[in-house]
Amino acid sequence: MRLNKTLKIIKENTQLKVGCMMLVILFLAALLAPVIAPHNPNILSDDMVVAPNMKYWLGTDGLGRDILSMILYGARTSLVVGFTAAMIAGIIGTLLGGFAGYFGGRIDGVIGEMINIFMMMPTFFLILIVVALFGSGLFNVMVVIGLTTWVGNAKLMRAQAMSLRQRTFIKSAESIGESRMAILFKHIIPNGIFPIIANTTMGVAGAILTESSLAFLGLGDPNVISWGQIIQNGKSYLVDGWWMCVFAGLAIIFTVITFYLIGDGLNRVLSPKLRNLGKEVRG
Amino acid sequence: MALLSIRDLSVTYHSGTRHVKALNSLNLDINEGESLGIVGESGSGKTTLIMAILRLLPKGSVEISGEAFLNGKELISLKQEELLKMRWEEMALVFQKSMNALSPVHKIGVLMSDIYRIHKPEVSKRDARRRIEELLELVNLPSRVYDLYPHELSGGMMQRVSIALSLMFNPKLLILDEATTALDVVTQTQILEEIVALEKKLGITRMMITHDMSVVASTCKNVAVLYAGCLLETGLTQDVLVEPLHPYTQGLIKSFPVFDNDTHQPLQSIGGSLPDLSSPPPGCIFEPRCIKACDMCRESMPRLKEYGQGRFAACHLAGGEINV
Amino acid sequence: MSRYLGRRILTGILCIFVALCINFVIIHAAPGNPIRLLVGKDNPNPQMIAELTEKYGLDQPKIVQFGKYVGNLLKGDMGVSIYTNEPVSDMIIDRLAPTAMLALTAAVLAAIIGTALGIFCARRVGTKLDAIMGSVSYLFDSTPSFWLGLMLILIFASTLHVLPTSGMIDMRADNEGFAKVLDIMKHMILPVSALTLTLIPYYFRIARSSIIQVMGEDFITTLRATGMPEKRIFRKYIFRNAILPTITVFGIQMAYLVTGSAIVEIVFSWPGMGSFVMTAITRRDYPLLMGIYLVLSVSVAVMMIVVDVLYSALDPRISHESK
Amino acid sequence: MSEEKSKGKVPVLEVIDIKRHYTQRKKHLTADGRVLKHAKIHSVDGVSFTLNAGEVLGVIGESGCGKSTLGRLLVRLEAPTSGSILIAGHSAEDLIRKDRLNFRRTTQMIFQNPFDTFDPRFSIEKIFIDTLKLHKIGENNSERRKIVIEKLESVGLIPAESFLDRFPHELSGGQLQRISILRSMMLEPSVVVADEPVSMLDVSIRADIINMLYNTAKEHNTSLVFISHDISTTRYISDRIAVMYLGRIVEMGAADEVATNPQHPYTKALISNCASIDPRSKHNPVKLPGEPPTPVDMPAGCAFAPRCPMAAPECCKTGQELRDFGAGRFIRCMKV
Amino acid sequence: MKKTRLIALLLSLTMIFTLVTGCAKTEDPSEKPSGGEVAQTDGIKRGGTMVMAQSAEPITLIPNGKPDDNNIILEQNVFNRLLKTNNNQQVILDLATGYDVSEDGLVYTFHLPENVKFHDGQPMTSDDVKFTFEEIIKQGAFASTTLSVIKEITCPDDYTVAFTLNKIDAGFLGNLAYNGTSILPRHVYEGLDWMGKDAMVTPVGTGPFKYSEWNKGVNMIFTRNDNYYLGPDLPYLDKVVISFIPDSNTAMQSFYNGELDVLGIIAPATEYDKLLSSSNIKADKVIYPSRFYVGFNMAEKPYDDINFRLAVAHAIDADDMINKALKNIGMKATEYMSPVYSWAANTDENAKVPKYDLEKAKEYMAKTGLTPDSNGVYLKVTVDTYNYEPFPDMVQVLKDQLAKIGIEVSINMLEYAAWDEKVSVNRDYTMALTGGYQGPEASNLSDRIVTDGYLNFINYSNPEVDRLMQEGGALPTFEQRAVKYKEAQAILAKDVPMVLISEWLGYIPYLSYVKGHPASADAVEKTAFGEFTYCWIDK
Repeated sequence: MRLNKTLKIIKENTQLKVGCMMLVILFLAALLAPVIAPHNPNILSDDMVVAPNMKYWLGTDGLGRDILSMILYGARTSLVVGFTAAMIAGIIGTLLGGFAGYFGGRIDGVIGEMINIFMMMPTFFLILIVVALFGSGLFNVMVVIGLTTWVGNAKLMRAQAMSLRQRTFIKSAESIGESRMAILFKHIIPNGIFPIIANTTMGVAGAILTESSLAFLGLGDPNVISWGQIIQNGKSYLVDGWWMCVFAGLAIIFTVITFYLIGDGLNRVLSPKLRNLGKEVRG
Repeated sequence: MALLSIRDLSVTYHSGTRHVKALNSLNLDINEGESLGIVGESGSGKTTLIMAILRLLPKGSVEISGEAFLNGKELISLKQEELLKMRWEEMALVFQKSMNALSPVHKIGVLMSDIYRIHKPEVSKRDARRRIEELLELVNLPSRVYDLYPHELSGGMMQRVSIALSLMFNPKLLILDEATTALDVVTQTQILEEIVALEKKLGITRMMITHDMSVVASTCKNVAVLYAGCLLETGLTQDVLVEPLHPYTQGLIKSFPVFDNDTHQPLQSIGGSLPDLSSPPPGCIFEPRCIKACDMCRESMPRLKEYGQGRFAACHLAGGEINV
Repeated sequence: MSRYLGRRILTGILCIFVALCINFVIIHAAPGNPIRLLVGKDNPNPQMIAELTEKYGLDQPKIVQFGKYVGNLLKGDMGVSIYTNEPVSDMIIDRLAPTAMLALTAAVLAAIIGTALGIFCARRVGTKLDAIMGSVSYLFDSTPSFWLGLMLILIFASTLHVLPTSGMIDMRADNEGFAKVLDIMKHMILPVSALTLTLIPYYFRIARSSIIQVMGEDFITTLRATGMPEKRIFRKYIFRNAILPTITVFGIQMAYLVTGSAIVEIVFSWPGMGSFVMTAITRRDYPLLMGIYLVLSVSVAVMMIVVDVLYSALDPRISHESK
Repeated sequence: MSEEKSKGKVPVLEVIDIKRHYTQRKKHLTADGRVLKHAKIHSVDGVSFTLNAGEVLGVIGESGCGKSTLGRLLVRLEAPTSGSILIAGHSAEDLIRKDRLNFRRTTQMIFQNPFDTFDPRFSIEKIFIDTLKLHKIGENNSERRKIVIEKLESVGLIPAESFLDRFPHELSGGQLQRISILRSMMLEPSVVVADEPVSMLDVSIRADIINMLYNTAKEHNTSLVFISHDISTTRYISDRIAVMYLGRIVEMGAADEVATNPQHPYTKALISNCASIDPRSKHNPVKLPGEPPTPVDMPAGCAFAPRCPMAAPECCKTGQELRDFGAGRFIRCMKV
Repeated sequence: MKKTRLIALLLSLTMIFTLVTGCAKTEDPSEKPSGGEVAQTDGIKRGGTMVMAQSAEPITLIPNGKPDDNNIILEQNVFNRLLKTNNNQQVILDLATGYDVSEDGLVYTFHLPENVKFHDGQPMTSDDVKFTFEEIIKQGAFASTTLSVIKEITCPDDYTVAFTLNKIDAGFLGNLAYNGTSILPRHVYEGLDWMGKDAMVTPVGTGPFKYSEWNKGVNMIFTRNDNYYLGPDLPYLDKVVISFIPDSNTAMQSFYNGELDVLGIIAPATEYDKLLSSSNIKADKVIYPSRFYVGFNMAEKPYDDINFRLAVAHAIDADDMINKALKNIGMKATEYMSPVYSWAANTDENAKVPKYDLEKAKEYMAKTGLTPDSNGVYLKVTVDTYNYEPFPDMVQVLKDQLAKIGIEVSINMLEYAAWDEKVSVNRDYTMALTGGYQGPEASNLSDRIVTDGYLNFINYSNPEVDRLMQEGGALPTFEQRAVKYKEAQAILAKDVPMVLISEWLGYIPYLSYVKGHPASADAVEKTAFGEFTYCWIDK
């Protein structure tokens, strides 16, 4: 019943529909990479810098690795980085924002200032410096992106919690005897989470972009295959091996669009304002 | 002669596969200089009616049929330029949410004089200001309101601004859409009295939309009862509210606590709730909630029938007889 | 207003201080020793290393170093670079100017073009054109600016040979005056395009959605009901109300100007902050890094306050007046 | 006030001079998310009354008079700035500290907006079961379910099972308000505060809710505080009525007494403006000059003096006491 | 002996700026070429601007102050030294018109020309020379370590200067010809803090070009010194511009676009094919005494096991590495001594670097006592390397190659400073892929292999090697030294403390209309690296 409803919602929203279809493609590419990849992306063949042909559909890179296979495997890295970083940011943001918005008072003051401080940090440079200085392993990258990008979520959740705490059902829950903690986790967060879900989805895209930017600056994890690194390597072959940069870049765009579409679609579906638009007209 | 006559006005909202008939073949007349109160609960199509007459419904997803004559001109098919001219000069509106009725980033006076100069472009800014201050005075507002922003006024004051705005060109028809609902009893009574006084002074015909029957009772000559997009009963206020013919009107009156009565006469509700307008009942629209409903009510929608001078009701059972 | 402003500035300073502390910890906790780098690994004269370490005060406890740094900062001294001995403030100003030139141009262009397109589409909601523009905006929004930069180089510089690929001026030509300006503008085309194209969707969507939102407001219905022509409603009322979010976004964009354009600067070897930061990081030039981060934090703080003040000036609903 | 006490009967609810002052916060959020401070507001400014078991007290007043704040103070959704509330002779402060759940069970609130009273994500069944579980009513869920079905059917929500699976947004306002009352009553509270329980509902269904509220309160011998701006309805349901103006009670007494024989000039104005649906009834509403007040800048003397048609110069100078006129009638006016 | 001012942080770029000095190829400075000669031949065109790229900006404008890779062009063109190293790495005369060495080898007397003027018009005299070297030692400038053998400097007359040494130092002339020894005018540089606050003082030298302007982050411009002492025709160019382009790919694009005349930076390996095949580009090849190698942390197991090291050594296919990662711009390392110092290299078969032999590698691996898991993996190692070209590619190839003998490589790519701290300072690593300058003298090999060598992060310790290397450094002639060094190399071949992969080869690309480039055949003998005295634009 709920599944049907979800499917229906997805069907009715073009962005969601297209986004979900693209996401399925992405997931399939990532999951089935070992099956569908025509070559092992870690094997360095002797066919270096080969233009796209029948054997290497998207050509090879400077070390003779198959670009198509690398892109397929790279989807794994992108998805892992994107989801983990966005989840970290989402959880921190939700908790901090929820506490600040619902409890208010001094807690809000402290968290509010934390948000201010983090807003003043040049986030990308901060990520850049931490990754440059403390190592560019995937774990580092994910955690650092997550730890520096929660601010947006916290602000959203805080606003949500502040408006939710005015809502009758929260007061009702209080008057019925629920504890404040229980209300926060049972009512405030689940009801206020939608914009954060949408934002976190966008955050996945943001994290993927950040990771690729880092990789592009030579701060990628050399033990995994990532699209940013393909571009970073391929940039040396920009003119004579255009396929490396071009295809890996297209893969990034594809992925980022996917999450933007889903995020935007979710925003539309989940935003009460837009959702109620139809009702209001009837007045 | 009727200033406004509405003939078979229907409005249908389309959204996806749903088609909501918000107004169903409405017929109404308002005579010049009279006042009509339209009573209806939420979802009865009150606002749709105004929006349809003023041609303010969004294009595309809404289908309007029927006619509405204002002063002899048919509004629904009127050309855009003529419509623009007619708006506000011949018919003006006081909105429900007066707090949001004006641009929040413009000073009240500036906005009002801008509106004034749409229809009177030849008027200088100075003269426009004088006129606006006059209008503000008319509704008992100090002239300094001219230089204030909407958010700086209280609800009552904003409502007065809205009224002043609507009276700008002495419109023939003044429509009030729940104009006083959000106000306190005392303020509401005061503003209503002022409106009634002004309309006498300026010769304005008033159409008033509300869910509060006491407002209609105290200020309107005629009343029309709207339910789920259908007109169920209309007539002189003193007739309809004292001796309602339609079971719905009767139910409404019974659910209203009577103050003057000393005894605790138990209140009664109308059971059930509004039908889904995308799939209305086959018979009478009120049938599912009607305590008197009989088989016939389930089969056909009764038509509006006259019961004396200007008195109409749409019920098979009204007047103790079966009307086919 | 002034009381509010005072409070904002005070908390701003507090935030900057905390940000400074965090930066200090991160920068100083990182592996790598600037003096070793300065001296070079082939010249590990221990005496020289010790002398230089002492000279730059790096032998003192971190907390003392931080105290001294803050103390100097209060005197308006951001210190000197460990590498070049130049005052950090001068070095940053030298690099900030080209960055500002590039990023401001891009931001202004993007704001104008994006807003114009947003308005254009908002008035055609639901049409094919609107849908197409929407899709294109997604496309550019999803395009990494560095990749776009590479593609522009690939197309316009390496293949078509119509535009210069890098730098700010033509080194060979001895341009002066207007010719120099023209030359710089020519060099700006590609990097500005890369930045602008990726920024446009931002403004496009803000403008589009806020206009759609304002068009749905009650007061627009009022204005329509008064018989005001659509054009006038749009020009005088919708635009005026809907432009506010764009201004905020523009202000915030300004605050993140430097970070936003860093990577494009690197792609195009623009002599701005981007490569400067990278060099400062690889050199572990502590005072310089601290300085850069300080300037960035301060500019964000200042822009936030400016946006606030501007917003309250433009939107009468918001006033920070304490009666 | 101590009348009942002297009779040896402890009132269920005793409110002693409670005050609630706010520092007004503009609802504007700055770019960095802070809330800006404003002036001090005397939302509830010294309210005292008692309420016996099974009694219904109506509180009327215009918006902004502090009646809703009073309601929230009574069920302790907010803490009073000063003053105390005694529940069956025990300080609410102590009760809530000792056993919060038990206190919550004793005092319940019915809210204005039934559409928003329940978490939209929970089914009606979950809403009920969670409440029962929280208060340890019923052994297991099937038993609880049984209790709920029984209760639902008793108020005419039939068939009860069909309601259990539904979500709040699938029900009408009237149904939701009934469920809300039912849920509160299930906890067998000794005090129920109903804050404008029918103002969001359509006129045609209000009566049912009013009747249900009245009946269940009487049935459980629960004391009811009925807050409303609608004098007719309040009079209909209440045993006693308290009229509030700017955070204070200006008149209090038996419902019919206050309604038919108002003494305070404000009550008079309010009642004379009271709407009637009988077009034949002639009434001459008392006009009050000036704008409805806000409790920001409280005048030194009688708060109503600036608008009072019978105000004398001394009214503006000295504050007024709520004077006891016997038979439970209290009036705050020197002119009476 | 650590004369180079290299800052390894920009290792790849470093190589090109640093040239080998000392006694590698010759002990006798060749005859000073006369400036006029070339100028008179076939239609040299005067004037014009030459643009070259550089990846970073100088950190000092005093050539003798702090070590700085990025002021080489400044140093070579704005200043002169007494002697200089030509682009064939031979020591030739620069300012000095000639010199005499005393019988005991302790006194060096240099003769100076009389017509040399500093850019501010003041004449240069022996006093300035004396000042320069005394100040270098006094200030502890970077050449001070190598010049510490100087006991006394005297000026018999204005155009003669004599250095008295503490002890015989065969490398003295080479050191004088190396970076950091530019002759500075006393009247400008006296009393300045070279290493600190005055590092950015406007340069005043005697060189062919004058320092003109520096647009921070953009470029540095040098203009012709019309009063150059080699006279009126030299230099040919009017202007030399260094354009700062941090990104090598961008620089390449600019170069291909014709925005640069001389690339000026190390071209990315990926570009060599294109550079070499292009008709309007010239690219001269240079071998540097620098080599890529894999180092083991021999203080840890199993890296202390010779079998393990031999397994790795035999598993690394240098040809494959050079082909893939270095794009064929490499030269397989065969001896433990850099081929630049061929006189010291032991070419004996049993002193050579192990050859690629997968079967042997597997045999050795089996002998290590490690046991493979079900996937045939003996052990997992982390290889620390740098995050700039060509190391990322090399380490990928290394990973690929070692996988074949059951070593699973996890790559840890670090920024130079972090690598330095982790590997060189803390020696907290297992295996490292690195490169590094091993000049400018054969003896510099000891830095990496003797027990207390400061670059011996591999923790190699063999008393025999220590002794041989020390003895080799103290002997006067090459023949004597070579014996010791060769003996040491034979021991290294047994111990395999490092696996040498390739020599570092460089190409210096410039557009073919640039004539007289230091790397070109017609100027290589008489100009120093990055010196543009004889450059001209044929277009």
